[in-house]
Amino acid sequence: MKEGKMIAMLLAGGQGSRLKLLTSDLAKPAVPFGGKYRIIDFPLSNCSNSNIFDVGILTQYKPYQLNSHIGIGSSWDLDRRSGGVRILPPYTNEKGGRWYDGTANAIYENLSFIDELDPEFVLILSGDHIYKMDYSKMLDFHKSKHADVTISVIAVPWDETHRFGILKIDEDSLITEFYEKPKHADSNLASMGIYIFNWSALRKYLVEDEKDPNSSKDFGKDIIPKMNADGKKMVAYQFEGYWKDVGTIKSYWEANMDLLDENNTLNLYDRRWKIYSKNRHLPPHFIACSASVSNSLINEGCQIEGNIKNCVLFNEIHIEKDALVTNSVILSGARVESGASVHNAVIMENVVVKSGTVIGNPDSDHILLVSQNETVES
Amino acid sequence: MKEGKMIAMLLAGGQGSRLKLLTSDLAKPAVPFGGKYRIIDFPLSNCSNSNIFDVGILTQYKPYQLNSHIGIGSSWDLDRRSGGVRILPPYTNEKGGRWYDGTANAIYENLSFIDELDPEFVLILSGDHIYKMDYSKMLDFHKSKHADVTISVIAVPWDETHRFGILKIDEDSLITEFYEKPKHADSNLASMGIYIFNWSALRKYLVEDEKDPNSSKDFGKDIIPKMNADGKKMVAYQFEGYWKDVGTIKSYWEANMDLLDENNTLNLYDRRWKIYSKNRHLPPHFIACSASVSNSLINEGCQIEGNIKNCVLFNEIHIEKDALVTNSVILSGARVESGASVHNAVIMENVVVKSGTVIGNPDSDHILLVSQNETVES
Amino acid sequence: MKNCLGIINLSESDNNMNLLCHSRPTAMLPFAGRYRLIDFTLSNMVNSGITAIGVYTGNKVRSVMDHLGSGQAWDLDRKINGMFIFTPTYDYNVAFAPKFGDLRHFHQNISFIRYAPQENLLFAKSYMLMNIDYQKAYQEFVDSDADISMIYKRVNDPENRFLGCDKIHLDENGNFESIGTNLGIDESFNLSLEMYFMKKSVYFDLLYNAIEKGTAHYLREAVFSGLDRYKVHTSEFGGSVFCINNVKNYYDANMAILNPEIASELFYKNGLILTKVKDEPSTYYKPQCTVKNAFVANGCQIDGFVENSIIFRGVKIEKGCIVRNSIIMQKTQIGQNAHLNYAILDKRSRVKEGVTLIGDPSSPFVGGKKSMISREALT
Amino acid sequence: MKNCLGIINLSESDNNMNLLCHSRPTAMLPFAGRYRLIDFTLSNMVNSGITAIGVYTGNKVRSVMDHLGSGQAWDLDRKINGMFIFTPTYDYNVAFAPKFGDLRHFHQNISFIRYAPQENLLFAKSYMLMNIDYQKAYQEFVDSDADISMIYKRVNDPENRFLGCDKIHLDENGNFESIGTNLGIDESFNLSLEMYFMKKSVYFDLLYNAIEKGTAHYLREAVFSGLDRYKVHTSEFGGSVFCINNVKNYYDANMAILNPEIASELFYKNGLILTKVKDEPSTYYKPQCTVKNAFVANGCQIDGFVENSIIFRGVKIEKGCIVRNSIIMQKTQIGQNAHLNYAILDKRSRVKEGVTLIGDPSSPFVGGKKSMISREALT
Repeated sequence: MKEGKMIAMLLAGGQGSRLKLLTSDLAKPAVPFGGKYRIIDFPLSNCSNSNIFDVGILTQYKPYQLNSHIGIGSSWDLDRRSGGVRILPPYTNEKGGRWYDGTANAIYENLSFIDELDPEFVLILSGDHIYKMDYSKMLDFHKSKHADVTISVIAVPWDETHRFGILKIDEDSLITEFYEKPKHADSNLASMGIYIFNWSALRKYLVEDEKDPNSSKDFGKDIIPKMNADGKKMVAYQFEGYWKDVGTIKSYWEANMDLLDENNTLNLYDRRWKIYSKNRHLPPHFIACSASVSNSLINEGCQIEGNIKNCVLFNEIHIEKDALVTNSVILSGARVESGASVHNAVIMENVVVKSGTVIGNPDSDHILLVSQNETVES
Repeated sequence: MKEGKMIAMLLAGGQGSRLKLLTSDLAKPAVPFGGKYRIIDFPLSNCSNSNIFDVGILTQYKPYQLNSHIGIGSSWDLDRRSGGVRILPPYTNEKGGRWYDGTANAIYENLSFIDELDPEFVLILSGDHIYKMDYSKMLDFHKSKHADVTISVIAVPWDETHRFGILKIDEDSLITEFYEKPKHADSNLASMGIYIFNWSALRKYLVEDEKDPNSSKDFGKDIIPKMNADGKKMVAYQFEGYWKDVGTIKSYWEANMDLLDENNTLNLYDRRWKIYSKNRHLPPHFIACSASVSNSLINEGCQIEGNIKNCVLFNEIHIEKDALVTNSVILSGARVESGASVHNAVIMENVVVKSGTVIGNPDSDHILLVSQNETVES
Repeated sequence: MKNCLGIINLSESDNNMNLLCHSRPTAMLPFAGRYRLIDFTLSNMVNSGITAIGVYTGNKVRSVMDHLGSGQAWDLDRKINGMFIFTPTYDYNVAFAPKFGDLRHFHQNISFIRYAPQENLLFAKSYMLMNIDYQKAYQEFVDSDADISMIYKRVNDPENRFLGCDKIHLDENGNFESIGTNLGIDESFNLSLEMYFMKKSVYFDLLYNAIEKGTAHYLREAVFSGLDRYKVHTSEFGGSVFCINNVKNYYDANMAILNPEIASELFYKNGLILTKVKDEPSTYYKPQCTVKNAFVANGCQIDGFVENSIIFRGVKIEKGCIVRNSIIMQKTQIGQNAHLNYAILDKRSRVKEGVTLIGDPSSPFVGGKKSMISREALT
Repeated sequence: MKNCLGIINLSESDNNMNLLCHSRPTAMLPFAGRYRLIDFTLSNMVNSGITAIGVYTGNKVRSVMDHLGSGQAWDLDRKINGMFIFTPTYDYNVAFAPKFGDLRHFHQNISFIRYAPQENLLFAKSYMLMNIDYQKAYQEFVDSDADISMIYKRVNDPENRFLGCDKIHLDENGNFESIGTNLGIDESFNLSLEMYFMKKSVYFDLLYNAIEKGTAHYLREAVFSGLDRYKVHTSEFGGSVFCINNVKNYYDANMAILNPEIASELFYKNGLILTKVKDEPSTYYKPQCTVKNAFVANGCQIDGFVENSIIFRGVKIEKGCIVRNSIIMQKTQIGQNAHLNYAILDKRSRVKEGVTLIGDPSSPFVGGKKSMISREALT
């Protein structure tokens, strides 16, 4: 065992079906976000910034775009001589092929990968959330508590506790109780789905759980409760800062709009904690004489001749003269033609909003998701 | 379509079961060869030396060692900003998971990968053979013949034609007939399993073949005969040089021994056509005063105190004083203790041949495969 | 073009670049919000299919190495072919620097070209800026079996932007006649783009002749003096060309990209221009900003008034600023209520609150790298 | 050791290295069949967990850049941290080169160290060769809260291998007392390995004092002159150390690795030594060769008699040759029936048929890089 070494295993197999059209061709971690990122850029950049250089990415559902986004990991400085980022899809052996069946099973199927890296600690991450977090501080906490498991938690508004897995802790941060989506909670600390395990302990439970025919092979439902029942030391690490699950179209749109608040706590401009992404080598964007731009994020290769307000624009977007776009997220390659207007919408890649079209209502709080063929209301 | 562009698809899913213990933990392309290589190093280095920089590697059977050998492809100069080497395992979509089912199906399942690269030509390779070949010359030939398919062939001894797929050609290199392992052949040109297709043509046949419930989804058995039946232009490219299928323990041993012939046509020392492999950063080897070394290949990190003759030694092998090894292939990390002797054998990784043991008979033409737990005779 | 080796020599004259070339060669001048001039030279070659490129750094090694690194941005960090960087050798640098031109440098690295597997050479300069596909000119060179081929552009130059550049004369059949220097006499002429295709054997012949006979110190001279002995071909280039050999031309070329047609040609026509990656987030336009006719790179935060300007990566323009007709380079910060017109501010400058800097279109105000400009300092 | 920045300065003296350092600094000397001295310095740091390393190249830039490249071999080609290479700046190189020591070079790149996130520094020289795990000494430095910590080795040196090196005196409690130069008076003493841990604040204090007061031109001088002001700690290293500061020591250090125990310590003890990859096949021993007591790298083809020698990558030794007690560097070819004893042949040399080259163990024959040695040339 390499003392003090921590590796990360990132569960990126999720379909994210509540994101509808956004995930019809790709896994949820590959969904574009914030003008130039994909969701998975956040945990990957966190790893790199936290000095974690061994990252296994478990893929299963439509991994093609994710694979081509990650490439050899160079964007996140994870193209390493040894270790680095490794994509871990399901595989076959003499007994035939085995798809991943539950989060814990996905890790179990890659025991040999982890054993070869021989870490003391394993960090389990998911590719579904937007946040910046220094995992090395969580590890310091884990070590200082001499815990077997540390679960990262965040305080959520009391009226939303029913949407989360809620943990109750004592004054020493020891976890005393779990509630999965409770109707009435007496704690507002929600699990962020980020775990640090001592690998030797986790390994044992994974092997045992695999043999249990009644197990759903899930960390939250099976592994954690079993370890708790055995009296393993489980502590909660309280995270403070921006954290958002972009599980629905509405929350996806909101998380993008959050970036337009000058005082947003995600702060993408912090040079000490950059979020890295694949680079496209596009030229700067051009704001024409006829344009008006206000409270918006604009990425490379855009050409803005019309009016935009409160928008997040990805790359190579063309907003023609006299077009109006407000409170919207526009994905790469889209075009809004002269005279068209778009409000409270998410416009997907390469969509052309024809001249004269009106999409959305500025006074409604419904968010529209617009693809080339259909419009979905959230 | 990018005019003139050729990409390679390398079929590396084979189990290679006739290699017995050598493939109990890894796919055949990952089998070690020639003192420092794995079989797949040959087609990969050929690609790189032939200026083919987009290589998809189709894996399925126990891909772990293969993946970790290939890494990000930097050893073969295939870690590219775009393109480069990509490992293509099976994946799931909305309809569930689909394992590769036949060589043609494996390519079919990766249509979107190829379409994105948008080549004019696709080179189909397998990871099972030892040879050095300039694929760009084969492409020149393919273009000059205005062919739809070019199959690389090699003249084999007449008494071995029954082991191969045999092609008959006319004076223009047009393929006139196919025989799969014929009892009596009137041609000795064997298919090397290397094809160049015009991608637009191949794509059509792959899509059609996929719908055919009677097809075994194999290039040799289904795609090629169907294209032939449709009158597509198929030509044979005659390769001259070293080419060996290492399908059995005996042929594996022979191919290694071939390297000890000073005039062997594979010539690993040719600086214009280097064979690349993953580098281990080991120090040079040490030949002690007590050693005698003759007609042998020795790799880094070995310590030779005993006597070796006609051997291929991989890395970090220790031959103790007064040990004798002849006509053998010794894989990495093995140790032959003082007083032991080994003849006509393949010794697997980390095997310790205990003091006083005698393995093999110098006068027999049987080859022994020795693992830590058992010895198999070929 | 796998049989063609690209050669870029960065020992270009930078006498007319004011503070901008104090610590960098011309090739490393920042351009168009996120590039350096050499990005165009390298990307043109890479996009045309050249896979091996030698770069002779000249003496300002640091700036060159910082930008080029291992060639990763151009996918030239390769084991086979890729980018070969030639810093000055020790002897040359200390003992002979002032005495010899670039031929000495080429000669000291002669084995690189000799042992390269490519049979043809393409020499290019970075101060001639364009987006060019070399494949057509290369094919012409190969088909014509010429010894040397020069690429030129037919220009109309009433404003004398190309003064002092090389000028190619063709005979009535369009064949090469001679090459000379443009003194601005003719309004229209054939501008040499200083890009030469050359057979390797011809290169060695030129080099040995020039050094042994002492007839030339620069490759350009050697080529000119050898033209009578060789079969010379010419190819015309039809696109836009900017010659960045003084501050005025540098300023004008930047401003030219505010024309979307020119921008589209320079940045997209024959392939994207590749440069070092900086991982900047998108640019944030604050609620009260006003931006018109501007070319803006990523990572900026803009709160003022910006017009007819080029804004590089990571620039901050605070509330109440007026920035017009200016070029603001990477990570520069413009404090509140500052007023800039016809200014070029180099990387990491800081303009403090309320400062006014006004230049003239023919002679813009130039602020050096990392300069700190405050009202206290100016008075 | 993520809070420690490694600093390697390659401006070492190479006056006693004969032809071997004509075009390379001492740090780039080939060693032990496949390495350069700097590989040990870099690998020690990387294997100890240091992730950011600054390398000051000195003037022989080319050789350094060729070997280090982007730092890939040491996994230091990173976006965050990694290897930072400082070539001389233009001004320094041309105008001030002879007048100032390494402090000027450090000062010109002061912002690198200032803005690095690490709080401690480790300075190391490459001519002190060993395989060391820095973690223990670093922990001692941190725990002791010292300003500077020096690593030393207790040596017994009857043969005066360490003449002129720094010598550390400790008081009876083992605390640092003073540092001086070894004139060979004592047979046993504490050899300074010229490795210093230093707090960043102490480094700046030393640097500014030395330059402003003009008290020192070299870091070593500055450290010595500041020792009375600082809390100095020392850590002992117990392993083997070779000081490569002249041809004899270079030769002896190479020969020492024929001792398997020393080889095992140098190449494996605290992690593998990383170097640039060459993709050579295994070495082929022909049927008639005889090889005894030799350390042989990959890619060689050996047909003669080789004894007590170090053979680098890609060497060819033809039939009938006798090679004893020699160091044969990369891609050198020894023709038929040549006879070598106590010889060092630099890279890519060619010894033609029948040549005899005999040196002495105290003064081996040294053949320069790419030299061609034939009987015709010798007579």
